[in-house]
Amino acid sequence: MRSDAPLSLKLTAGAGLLFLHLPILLIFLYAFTSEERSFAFPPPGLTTKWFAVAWNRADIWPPLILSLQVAFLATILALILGTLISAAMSGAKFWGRDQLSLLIILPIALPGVITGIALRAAIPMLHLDFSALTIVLGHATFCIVIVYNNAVARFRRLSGGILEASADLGANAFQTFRHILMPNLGTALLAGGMLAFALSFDEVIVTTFTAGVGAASKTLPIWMLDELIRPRQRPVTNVVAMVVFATTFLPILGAYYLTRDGAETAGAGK
Amino acid sequence: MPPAVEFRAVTRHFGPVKAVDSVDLTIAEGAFFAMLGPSGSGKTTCLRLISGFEQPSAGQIRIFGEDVSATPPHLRNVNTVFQDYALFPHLTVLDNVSYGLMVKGMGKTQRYAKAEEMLALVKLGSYGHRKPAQLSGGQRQRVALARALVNEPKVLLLDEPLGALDLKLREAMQDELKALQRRLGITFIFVTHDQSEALSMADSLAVFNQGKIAQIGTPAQIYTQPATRFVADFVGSSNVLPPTLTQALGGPAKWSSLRPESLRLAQTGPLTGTVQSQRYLGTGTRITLTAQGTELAAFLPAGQPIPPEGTQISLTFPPNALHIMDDTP
Amino acid sequence: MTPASFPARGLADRLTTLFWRHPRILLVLLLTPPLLWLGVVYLGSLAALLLQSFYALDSFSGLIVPEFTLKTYAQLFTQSNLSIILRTLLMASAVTAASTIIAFPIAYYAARYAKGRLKAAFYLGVMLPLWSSYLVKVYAFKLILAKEGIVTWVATSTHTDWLLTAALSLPYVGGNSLATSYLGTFTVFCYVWLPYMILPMQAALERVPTTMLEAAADLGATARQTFWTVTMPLALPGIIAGSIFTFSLTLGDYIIPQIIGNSASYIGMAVYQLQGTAGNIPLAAAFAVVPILIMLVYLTLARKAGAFDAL
Amino acid sequence: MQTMKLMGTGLLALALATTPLLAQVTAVGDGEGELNIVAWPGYMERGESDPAYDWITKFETETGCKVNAKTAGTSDEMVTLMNQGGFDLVTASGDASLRLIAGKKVQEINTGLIPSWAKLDDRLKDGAWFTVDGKHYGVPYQWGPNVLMYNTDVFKEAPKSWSVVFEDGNLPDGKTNAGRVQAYAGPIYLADAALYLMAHKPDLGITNPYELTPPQYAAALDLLRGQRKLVSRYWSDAAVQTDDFKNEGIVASTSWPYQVNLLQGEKFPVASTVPEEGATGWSDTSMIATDAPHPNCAYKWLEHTLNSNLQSDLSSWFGSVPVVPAACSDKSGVQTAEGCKANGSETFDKIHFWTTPIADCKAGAGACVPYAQWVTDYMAVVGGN
Repeated sequence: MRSDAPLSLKLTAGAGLLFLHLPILLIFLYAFTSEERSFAFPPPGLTTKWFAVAWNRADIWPPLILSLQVAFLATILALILGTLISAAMSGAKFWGRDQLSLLIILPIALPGVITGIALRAAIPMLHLDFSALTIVLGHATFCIVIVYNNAVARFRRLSGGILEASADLGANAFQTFRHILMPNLGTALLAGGMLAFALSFDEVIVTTFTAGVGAASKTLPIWMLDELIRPRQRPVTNVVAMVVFATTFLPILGAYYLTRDGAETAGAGK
Repeated sequence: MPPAVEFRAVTRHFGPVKAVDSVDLTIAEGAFFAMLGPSGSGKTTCLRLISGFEQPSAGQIRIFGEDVSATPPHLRNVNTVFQDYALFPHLTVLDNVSYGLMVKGMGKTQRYAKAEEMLALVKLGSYGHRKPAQLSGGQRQRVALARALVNEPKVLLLDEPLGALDLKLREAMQDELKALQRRLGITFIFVTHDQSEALSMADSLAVFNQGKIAQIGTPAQIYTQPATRFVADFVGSSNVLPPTLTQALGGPAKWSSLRPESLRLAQTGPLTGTVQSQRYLGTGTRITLTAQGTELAAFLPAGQPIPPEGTQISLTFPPNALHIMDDTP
Repeated sequence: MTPASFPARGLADRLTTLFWRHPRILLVLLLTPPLLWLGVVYLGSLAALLLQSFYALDSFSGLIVPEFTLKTYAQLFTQSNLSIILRTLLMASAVTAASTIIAFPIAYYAARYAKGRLKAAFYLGVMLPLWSSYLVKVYAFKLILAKEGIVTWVATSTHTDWLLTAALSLPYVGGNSLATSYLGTFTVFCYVWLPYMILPMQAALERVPTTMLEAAADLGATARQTFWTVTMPLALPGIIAGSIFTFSLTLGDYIIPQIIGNSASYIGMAVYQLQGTAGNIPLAAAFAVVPILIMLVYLTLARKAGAFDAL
Repeated sequence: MQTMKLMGTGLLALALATTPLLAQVTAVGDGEGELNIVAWPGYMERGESDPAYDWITKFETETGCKVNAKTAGTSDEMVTLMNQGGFDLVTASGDASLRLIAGKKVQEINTGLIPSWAKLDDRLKDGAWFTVDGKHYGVPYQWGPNVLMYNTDVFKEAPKSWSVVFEDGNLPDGKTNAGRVQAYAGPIYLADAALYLMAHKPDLGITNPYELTPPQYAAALDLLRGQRKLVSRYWSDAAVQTDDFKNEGIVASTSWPYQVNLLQGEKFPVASTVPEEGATGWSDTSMIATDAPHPNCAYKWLEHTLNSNLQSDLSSWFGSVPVVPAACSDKSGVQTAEGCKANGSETFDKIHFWTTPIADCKAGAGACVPYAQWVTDYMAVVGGN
């Protein structure tokens, strides 16, 4: 039924995708340049030594591990809070529902610098010191909406009756949660969690405001910012960027298939 | 023996809207009971009040004499076949059917055995390992039925159970449901907006209009003796005659109903008018005419000469066919 | 004979009964943690920030005087600060418009024509740049747009450098090199936020049922008419959802204009510098109010257009 | 609610317990294992940029204090970072140090706990930018001029005047200087303009580039507004500037010897000069934060900074002048007497050191334009207004 795409559409879509990927190819290319401090085009020579150098650079590992930890914690918090809101929002109508939907979107719809500076001002008022935990606090705030969006879309797609059907068949709220809600929501939460994780892992703007002093608060993007501002062995940052790129490939593909399959199963109840 | 379900002055508001307005209703044990009405008439809300998904704003609901006002759905020994079946998409047919037994704590072997038994009853014995998505509409309907019945409920609720099926399948299922109900002896309550379905399946039915019950009775009572203009109009497309016409035909000054099939062509008769349209229905022909200012329909059985459009005709009817109704609409 | 109802089997059953009798209790339980977080911590932070905008900086000691004043807002309306706001708004609008145009063919192709593997490839093609380090991408652009960078190199080798020179000599948007001009800043903004536009747009386009397009064709609409009268109105919520991101992200970014551009200031940069470098928190807060107000209006309009469902 | 209160009280108590008393430190105990320093780029080297330059690793092994350096590109950024707290030390320039002292963000130094204090250059020991009422609030680290860096392919001989970056005109290669020169993004750069006017517009009567009366200040701002048309990007970051010299065709700019060394190290054709108008310069001081979390490590570091080897290597690496004169000649590091001279050791009296402009100046109380005004106006100039 569907005819083939017009050539002009194919060309413009292709050109758009190329625009998205050329800079990334460049990042890959400069992971191999023999220049050390600042880049010039074309690269004067190519080498693979930076991979070994990056592997042996002791200062990469703590930020990498910290970023993984921060992203993990922020994702867990966002999963809990985002699921709670989506459950509440998909249930009965209540006063303030519209305001709440606005509030959830706010941390990501307002520029990061605003969220950052606001938290920067508020955290000392809560008698908290800036640390890796305050980074988690900031990240979780804007990750909630990612989880929420995925979860609420799945709630909407779930054939509305299945929760009632479960209760009708004798399941209490907890049994329904465990046997019906979680299996059906699970893939959406996993996908949302993966996106939230990736978002937190690369976040730099809010992080600069909520990070504490010293190595204990240095996430990978902050490390990269330092490295890029004060270049020494600049190809190493490209190596790190490339490795991160390569390792996010599978989770993103996974998230895609999870939400896609989820849509099919959830719609099948009809 | 208390009735299976009893409503005592039950009211359910949604904001300012009274979905169910002070309804009294008694459904006997073992009945095949239908709730009939147009959409928005309150019939589905009544069903959800019995299952517990809605709670009455006022009044009392009793199931087998027991006040269930404080009992949540999962503790009511009542099961529902949902309109869209609401099968669990992630579970196999067997797990769907045995779900109710599982949450009540029954062991795997035992509950699977009972579920298999029930699947055999609905003629789906070999489908246990499939997922709902791999079944046809009729098969899903049977799974939903098996899933509800396996719990041996005191009352089975069916929400527009045949609405999503095509005509042939629907007729077959009507017979099957009826046979199943007789065999199990469980009280079935089903909701429908299709009057022919209600009339053909139910032992007794309630006709709903605007949150109230317009009439309760057997299908024959409802069909031949509609209590109100609404029932006469909604059930079986009766001719509704205004008080003046009723009086002209020899009745009291009240609204009355006259079934199209009780009208006969005659040389002279109390009703005269011009034929406006005719529709061939196989078993006969339905003609419409305007008589004494009221639009009437008459059903003429096959084998009679049909007066062409534009002809002036007279109609007559047996004396007991004119049914006098309450004045309430 | 089984009873008409079962007894509660334990705490879980009793709690379920409680939630059923009083659905508000469950709602309150569900909403308390997120509301404490978003409503108290996040909104509280914003409120604390806004409060600061009504204070002023003592110019002698450089300390914040915690007394209510509108002096700081008066400062916001000086010529130089107004021009920062205007510049940022123009840039955000231009970036949003351009992203919409560039994103559309990609989203449209992915939603309407790509299937199976190709569709997955498109998805990855959009997602991967989104999740690859923002900083490294921006620095890569520095190299692309530099006076002695890739664009110049390509232009020279293909003898199209006249085109580059012409672009750079455009009044206002041009400059000494792409990396130090508005054109460069604009290009990088478009690049970095493009995936945020493509994804919701594609999602919205996918939700347009094919039958609806067929119905339009059946009713005699040409492909062009179908596109403008059916596809576009139905895809609009997605476009608006995407524009929330492109607009807001441009409004607040302070890293890109620092690295690529002619040192002209933007709201994000002003907030960052006033807070971080100058220590003038009140003025930074007053500056922050601008994107907050703009985005609140934007979000309210977007919600009316149904864009939240497309996010 | 009750628990919240309890937690709050507990946190407060904890905060009080861990905050050191404001009184001067009287003895240096064992290190706390960590040290957080706000520093100019290039000031904290651990051999990662160049294995030959490492003055941190040894300190860390000897004292067990792990050094975390946070670089700041301008003095204002340093002040803000110190105001936020959490740091132990800052290498503050003269335009930041007095602000930090006035804001009580740094504590008085007990020079008795720093044995090498005696080796300090006498000209710096009582520097007005860190000594208030006879009390020392820091230990000098390095000093040097803000030089004019230029591309030697374009300038066959060193430019004689700062006019190449301030005035519209052609460079020796016959092409315009528009888009090919840079200026510093910090507000203190107003002083460079004032210094230029001091030589070229004597009728303005500027005597000190940090003490400007409103008309003098307005003239300096005008000069900078004119310069805005020539500058396609301001630099606040040493690495950005070296990139711009390499990739953006920048050929002349005010700079630090650090960038000159970096570029020369990469065989890039640049050199530096102090033109006839003289130059502004900096004299940086290591100061301890009032609430420094690791005061013992901080004192150990202060003593370490005066070690001749560090001073010698740092001056060679950064292109600055050691605060310990012996470091120029004692061969403790890579610096030589000629190197010190090249970095400007003999220009001390000609340099107008960065200092915070205040309203009360020699011309009278409130007669000069204060620094806050400099910040606002210079941000506007850079922002294109």
